[in-house]
Amino acid sequence: MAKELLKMEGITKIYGNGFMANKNITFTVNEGEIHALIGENGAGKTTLMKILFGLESCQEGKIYLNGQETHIENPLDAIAKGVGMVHQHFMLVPNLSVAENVVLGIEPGPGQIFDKKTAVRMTEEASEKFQLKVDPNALVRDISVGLKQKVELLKALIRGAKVLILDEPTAVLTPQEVRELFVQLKSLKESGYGIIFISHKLDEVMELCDSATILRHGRVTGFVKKEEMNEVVLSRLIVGRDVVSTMEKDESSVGDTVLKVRGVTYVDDIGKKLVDDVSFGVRAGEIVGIAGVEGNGQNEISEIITGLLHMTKGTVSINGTETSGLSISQIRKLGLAHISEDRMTYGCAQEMSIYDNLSSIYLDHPKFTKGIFIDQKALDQYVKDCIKEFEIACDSEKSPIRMLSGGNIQKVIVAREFTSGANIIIANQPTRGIDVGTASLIHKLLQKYTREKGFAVLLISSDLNEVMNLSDRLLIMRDGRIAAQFTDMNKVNDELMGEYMLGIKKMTEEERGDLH
Amino acid sequence: MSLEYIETFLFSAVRIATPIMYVALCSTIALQGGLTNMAAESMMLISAVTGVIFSAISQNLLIGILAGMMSSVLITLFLCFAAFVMKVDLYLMSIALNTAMSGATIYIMYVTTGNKANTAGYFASLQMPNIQIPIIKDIPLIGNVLSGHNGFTYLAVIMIFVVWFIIFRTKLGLRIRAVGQNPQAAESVGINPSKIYTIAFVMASAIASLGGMFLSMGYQNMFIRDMTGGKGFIGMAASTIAGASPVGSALLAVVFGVAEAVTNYSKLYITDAQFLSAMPYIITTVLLFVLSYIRLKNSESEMRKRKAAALKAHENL
Amino acid sequence: GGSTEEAATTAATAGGTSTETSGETSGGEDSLEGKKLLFFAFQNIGDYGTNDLGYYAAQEIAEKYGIEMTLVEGGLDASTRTTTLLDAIETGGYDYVISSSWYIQDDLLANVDRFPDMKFILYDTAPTLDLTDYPNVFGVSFRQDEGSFITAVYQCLMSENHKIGAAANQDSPILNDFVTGWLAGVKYYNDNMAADGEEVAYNIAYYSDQTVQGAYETVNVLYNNGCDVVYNIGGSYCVGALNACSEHGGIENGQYLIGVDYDQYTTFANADNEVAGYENLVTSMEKRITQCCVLAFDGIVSGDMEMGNHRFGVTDGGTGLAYNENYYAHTPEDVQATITELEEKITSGEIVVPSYYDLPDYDTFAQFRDDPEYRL
Amino acid sequence: MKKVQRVEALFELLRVVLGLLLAYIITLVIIILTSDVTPQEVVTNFVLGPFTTSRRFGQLMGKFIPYVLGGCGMCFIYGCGRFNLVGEGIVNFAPAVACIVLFNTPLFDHVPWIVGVVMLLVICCAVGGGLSLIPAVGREKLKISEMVTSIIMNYMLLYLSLWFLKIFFADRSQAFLCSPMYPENASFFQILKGTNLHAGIFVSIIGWIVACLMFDRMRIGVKIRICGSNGMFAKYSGLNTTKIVLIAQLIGGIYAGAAACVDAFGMYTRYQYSVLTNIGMDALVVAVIARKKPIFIPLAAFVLAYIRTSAVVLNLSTNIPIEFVNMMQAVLILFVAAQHFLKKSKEKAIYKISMEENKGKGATV
Ligand SMILES: Nc1ncnc2c1ncn2[C@@H]1O[C@H](COP(=O)(O)OP(=O)(O)OP(=O)(O)O)[C@@H](O)[C@H]1O
Ligand SMILES: Nc1ncnc2c1ncn2[C@@H]1O[C@H](COP(=O)(O)OP(=O)(O)OP(=O)(O)O)[C@@H](O)[C@H]1O
Ligand SMILES: [Mg+2]
Ligand SMILES: [Mg+2]
Repeated sequence: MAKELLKMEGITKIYGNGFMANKNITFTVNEGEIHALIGENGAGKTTLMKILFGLESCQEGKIYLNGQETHIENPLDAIAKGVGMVHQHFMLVPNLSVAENVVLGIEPGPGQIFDKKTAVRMTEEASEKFQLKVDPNALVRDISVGLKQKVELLKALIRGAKVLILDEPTAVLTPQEVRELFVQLKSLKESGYGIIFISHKLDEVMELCDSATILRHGRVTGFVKKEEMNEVVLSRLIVGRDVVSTMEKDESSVGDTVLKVRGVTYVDDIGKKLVDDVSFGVRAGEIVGIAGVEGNGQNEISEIITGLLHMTKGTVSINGTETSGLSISQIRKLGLAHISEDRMTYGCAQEMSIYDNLSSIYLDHPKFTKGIFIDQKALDQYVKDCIKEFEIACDSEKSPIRMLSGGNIQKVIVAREFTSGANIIIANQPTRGIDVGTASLIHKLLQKYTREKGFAVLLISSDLNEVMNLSDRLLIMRDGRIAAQFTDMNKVNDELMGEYMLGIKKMTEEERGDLH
Repeated sequence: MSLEYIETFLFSAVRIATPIMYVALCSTIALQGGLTNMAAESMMLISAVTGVIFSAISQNLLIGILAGMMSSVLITLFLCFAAFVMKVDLYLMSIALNTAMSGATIYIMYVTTGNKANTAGYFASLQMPNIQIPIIKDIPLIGNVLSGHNGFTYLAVIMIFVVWFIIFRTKLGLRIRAVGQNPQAAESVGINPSKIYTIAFVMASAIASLGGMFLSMGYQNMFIRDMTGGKGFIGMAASTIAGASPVGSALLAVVFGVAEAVTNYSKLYITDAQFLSAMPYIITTVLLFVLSYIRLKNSESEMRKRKAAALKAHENL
Repeated sequence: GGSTEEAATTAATAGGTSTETSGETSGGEDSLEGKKLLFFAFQNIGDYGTNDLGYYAAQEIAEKYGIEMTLVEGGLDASTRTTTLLDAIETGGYDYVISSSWYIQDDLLANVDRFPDMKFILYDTAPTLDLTDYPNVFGVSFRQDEGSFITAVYQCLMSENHKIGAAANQDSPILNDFVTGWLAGVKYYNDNMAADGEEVAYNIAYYSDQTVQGAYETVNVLYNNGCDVVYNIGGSYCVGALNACSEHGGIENGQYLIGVDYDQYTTFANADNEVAGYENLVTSMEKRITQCCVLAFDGIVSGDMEMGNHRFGVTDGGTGLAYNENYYAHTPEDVQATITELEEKITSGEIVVPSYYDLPDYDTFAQFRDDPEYRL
Repeated sequence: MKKVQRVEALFELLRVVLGLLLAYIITLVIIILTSDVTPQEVVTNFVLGPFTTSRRFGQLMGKFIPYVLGGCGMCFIYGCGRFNLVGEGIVNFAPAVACIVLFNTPLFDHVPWIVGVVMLLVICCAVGGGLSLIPAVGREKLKISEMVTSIIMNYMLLYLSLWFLKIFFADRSQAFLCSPMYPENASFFQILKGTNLHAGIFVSIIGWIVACLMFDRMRIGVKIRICGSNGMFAKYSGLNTTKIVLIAQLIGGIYAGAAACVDAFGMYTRYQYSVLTNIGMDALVVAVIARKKPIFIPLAAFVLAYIRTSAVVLNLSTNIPIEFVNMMQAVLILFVAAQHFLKKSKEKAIYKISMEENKGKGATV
């Protein structure tokens, strides 16, 4: 029996707003083991790891390292006790060099003097030892994502971590980079490291991990050993239902192409091409899904269409009008609504009331304004209707929206966007991190508005079930391009999509067919 | 215009630049840590009055300076406690502190001397002496401009190097820069951003205190109510314009010194005193706008170039 | 607030003794027992300037007549200044009030009729102020132009470089009255006293801010520009001017400074703590606020002086140079004689010094100031 | 959830009240310890002082009047997350411009009071709005810290207004630098004779009502609040954030101009500012105490005016410098604006509630 490196026992965490993110969680990691922590978005994985790494404190529970109970006060403490973490979002300082980033916090040199040369040497040595090739003198802002990931790993390893936490490390990597990472992780495992691997990708988990703990709604729903792992078991534990539940679909009566994206290219501030000559269209009365590993240009596409981001090249037209040079509100007036993927940043203003959040896009709308004043009566009625129709559970429309649960916040957003008078909806991750009930409500609404009112919906999601079940047509994005199109959803399955998403396969233009 | 005239003009520019230079350096450290130090005024005020009182009581210049520095550090710790522990908005707290210190210094003066205007008749403060620099003092023009200044002026020049060294050559400096650019990243490797902010602010306050004591113990030998008169803000503007570079900030401080010297010398020809008083501030505002405009345009064109190059590289693939 | 009580208690014991200046009023003194005097400093005392001078007067009066004196300071917040004064008057039950006229004059005059039994001494009023409608107000204004006229001639006589300077605290009416007299003095010297080719050039500079530093920078510029005798018209900020003078070598190096308002040399020489560089003050143009206020009080008490706005000048000793030991030590005898002569000419009316308040408008003054050839 | 909301509101209130109390107590203790004034004197003068005579109360109101307007303005500026402090300079500068018009043009000749006063207000507000746009535009277009610009501008405006005073409208017959007396149709008359309670209070009341309406009922107010609460969300909702933030600062400037107008033409008989008044900075403090909500501004303004008047009364009777109140202000801000003050207790209370709620849920599932 391998030595137990880490044990977390009975962890309960309640956030300042009263939300219970972890409830009585227990799990262990052994020496020489890669242990998966899986669960839906919002299940509480990151929260649990933040507790382990000393970034958050928990109300109840104990942590054992090497069999001994310890208290981890802060990250420094965690590092000293041999815990290293590679965060979901990179924790690097862009204007410092790789070497400086690697040694940050454990800088070499006599006294207070920082010895840059030694830092570079240390980085070189470590990169040799762990086979993570990096250029110590390059500035971090100039290197690729894969390299950044390596720098993150180096950072943890050079500090002598024995327990390594990797929070969704593959989300942003290319397949080659993922392969490379796996080789490195396996070799670390051989050397006796204990690794916690968080991922949404079951194939990765099954390939790499020796055991898995599954979380749902902040609670442990299962523990699986490598031998018992298979997709059905895991996904059932993750979502608490069978994955294969295709929704009833009506035959769609498809109209004209109302949203046209033509040759859109986007290069970001540091010169990286994130969207590469993408063209497609969405017709009235259809739902077009876009699937893909996060970070392959889907977000940029949605932000370009909605006007949050300015494309480098190409055109977008909405109901026949080109959007270049138009402001966001002008684009909205053309008939576009937008459910953003980042609910708390773009979707709402946390400190403001449900009322204000619902009215944010109507402040120039003739129906709700009287000169310089707001038409209180009209708006009151509208808010009441929304709360009723979209079943928003709240005490009062005047209470701040942050008091609501994620699902209800999303309902507010959906209500606002669906009733805005638009006929084109960009729904970016509309059900991420919200409960099943609300998710299925939103799904039903999407379908209802498409079928009955002839809306055109562009659905972007990393939830494969969602895109498969809802889409009339499915696009897959890979490296900023459209890698595949499926027009017959009955012929699509997880594996097939996975192959295109991961770049194992690619369709030719003929195979893709008409993108409209 | 005689040579002597130019010499005395430049000499006074250097003198006027001294406190601004201290503040600019103090703001530079804070800016490198990603924060704007609005509280330089209070740091200067409190050290100016404490330095005078302690040097007069102890009749020891060093004790006076150390006490002044300590007082400045103490109020900075209070500021840091409020901003980083109690989470009051840093700017709000800094503004409140400035008002508070303007009042507190008057109150201290009142409690110790009974006077609310200045300490002149009550405390015989020691003064930092003027220093002749051996070789330099004999060089024609340069000697008369650069030699014979107050000790605090030379200390300010040394401070430029010290600040540069701290920021770019020490572990602490690396951490300050890291926290300044990405506090989460620093936090993830066990660096406590609040602690780094506090250390940066404490260092900044020590430097600002020298500027304050230059006013009360170098330039004058007494404390006068509100004697900083907005110098803290001009220094802050200097370091903002210079993009938090220590040398750049110090040079800009000299530019402001020259601007004020021009103002002073214009008095002989222009009698519009009030308009002249407004001049340094007008110049600062204009500089702020013009230089920021140039910087913005530069960085925009740089970004456009980088983008174009990247596009080309892709097309060549 | 210890200073007030101190003054009050020491005054009680000293009451009967100080008879030498007010022998003729000896009868009235006893009746002042138990009376109350308010001194209102429009800003703060301790400024080595107008606030202090008034305060000294109040202290002297309190001591001389054995009356209780209370000090109230207006501070720098203009919005509370006049209400503080009126508040004090309404609640304190005073019999006499001494205050500078600056900033509070309008509000005070609007209210004095409500206190017919109270006597007010307002010092440093504008000479143009008409107090006929205010029977209980005594105005003390000065001929600072006359004093400055003498100062200018003195500077011209003392200057080796034939270049003199004046630094004025502010471009405001009273200070410009100083400047007017001073300019007239320089021009008088150039027209009537200077040998051909020996005319004296002059510089005038206003402080950029009313602080010690402002004085220092301004006076510094004057010395740098070659002025060797400088008149610093800003009593509170003399320390800054002294600093500049010392840095240019002081009297030993032929660089003289002239103070203002009171005999600054003697005051600094007698201070507990040495004020650096005071020995460079060759003399001061005294504007004897303290003495005139005491005089006014004496006059009011004895009934010798009528209420109304009084203007004190060279003739009655209200303004003029301070003839102290430093003056005698550094002033050549012939210069001393010339100055005495000049004083007599002013007293006799042979020389009429122009006042700023006589000028038709500011532009005339500006022209007089900026154009060395312009004569009034 | 309703319970959580109630707890939050309760703690919000507690923070302000406790903060005020603590600041008050700390200052009183400092005064008593460091000066030879007896606690009794302090209490009668400092605590009760402002209410002992009508003059003192009038003095309080004299401060209150501009505070209300300045505070309302700061709600808009600070409410959208900007630190534009040019209000301080506006207080000196805007009335100076108004005086130029008043004394150098025939516009005010023979016009009735109401017209004159409205003209003054219009001029001051226009000048205030225009000035506050300078740092605002610098920030939104050139990314210059609006705080740095505005503070530097304050000094500039102080001297420029003195310059204007000198060259355009100084009364040359006076002893010091000031304008001629304001004519009757260009000043706010005293409501309570012999006190500072002047007709400017009507302007304050109207200004306050307008601010409340604007903040809650007008489109622009909601837009400003959205921008202040979450700029990204505002952008996403199609709001022109740059324009809105500029407008917010414009409104702030206009209010500062109004505050300047009532102060200069209500408190004084002539234009006579020679230093910065601190009204601009105090307005920020008022807005902080009012939690950036115009509805609470009169309350907050009253509190600050009361504290400041108390200091004057104390100075009058004990000679303790007025400026010590500035120290008190810092302590006050520390507690009132501290996000962490009482946070622990609040979290504990919320934790308890949510544990109970979870228990309840567990039973029904
Ligand atoms: N600071 C916070 N305050 C309140 N709630 C929070 C906070 N941080 C996270 N949460 C909530 O806690 C829950 C768990 O979040 P966590 O980040 O642990 O999820 P996760 O499992 O890592 O999800 P993902 O797969 O999307 O990364 C979410 O509902 C989230 O909204
Ligand atoms: N980043 C965050 N910061 C602060 N609070 C957050 C954050 N993310 C989520 N929350 C809060 O956490 C709570 C729960 O969010 P979560 O999305 O997990 O809801 P939930 O428990 O799944 O509810 P529902 O059943 O409606 O989906 C809500 O109060 C939400 O406002
Ligand atoms: Mg996560
Ligand atoms: Mg959820």
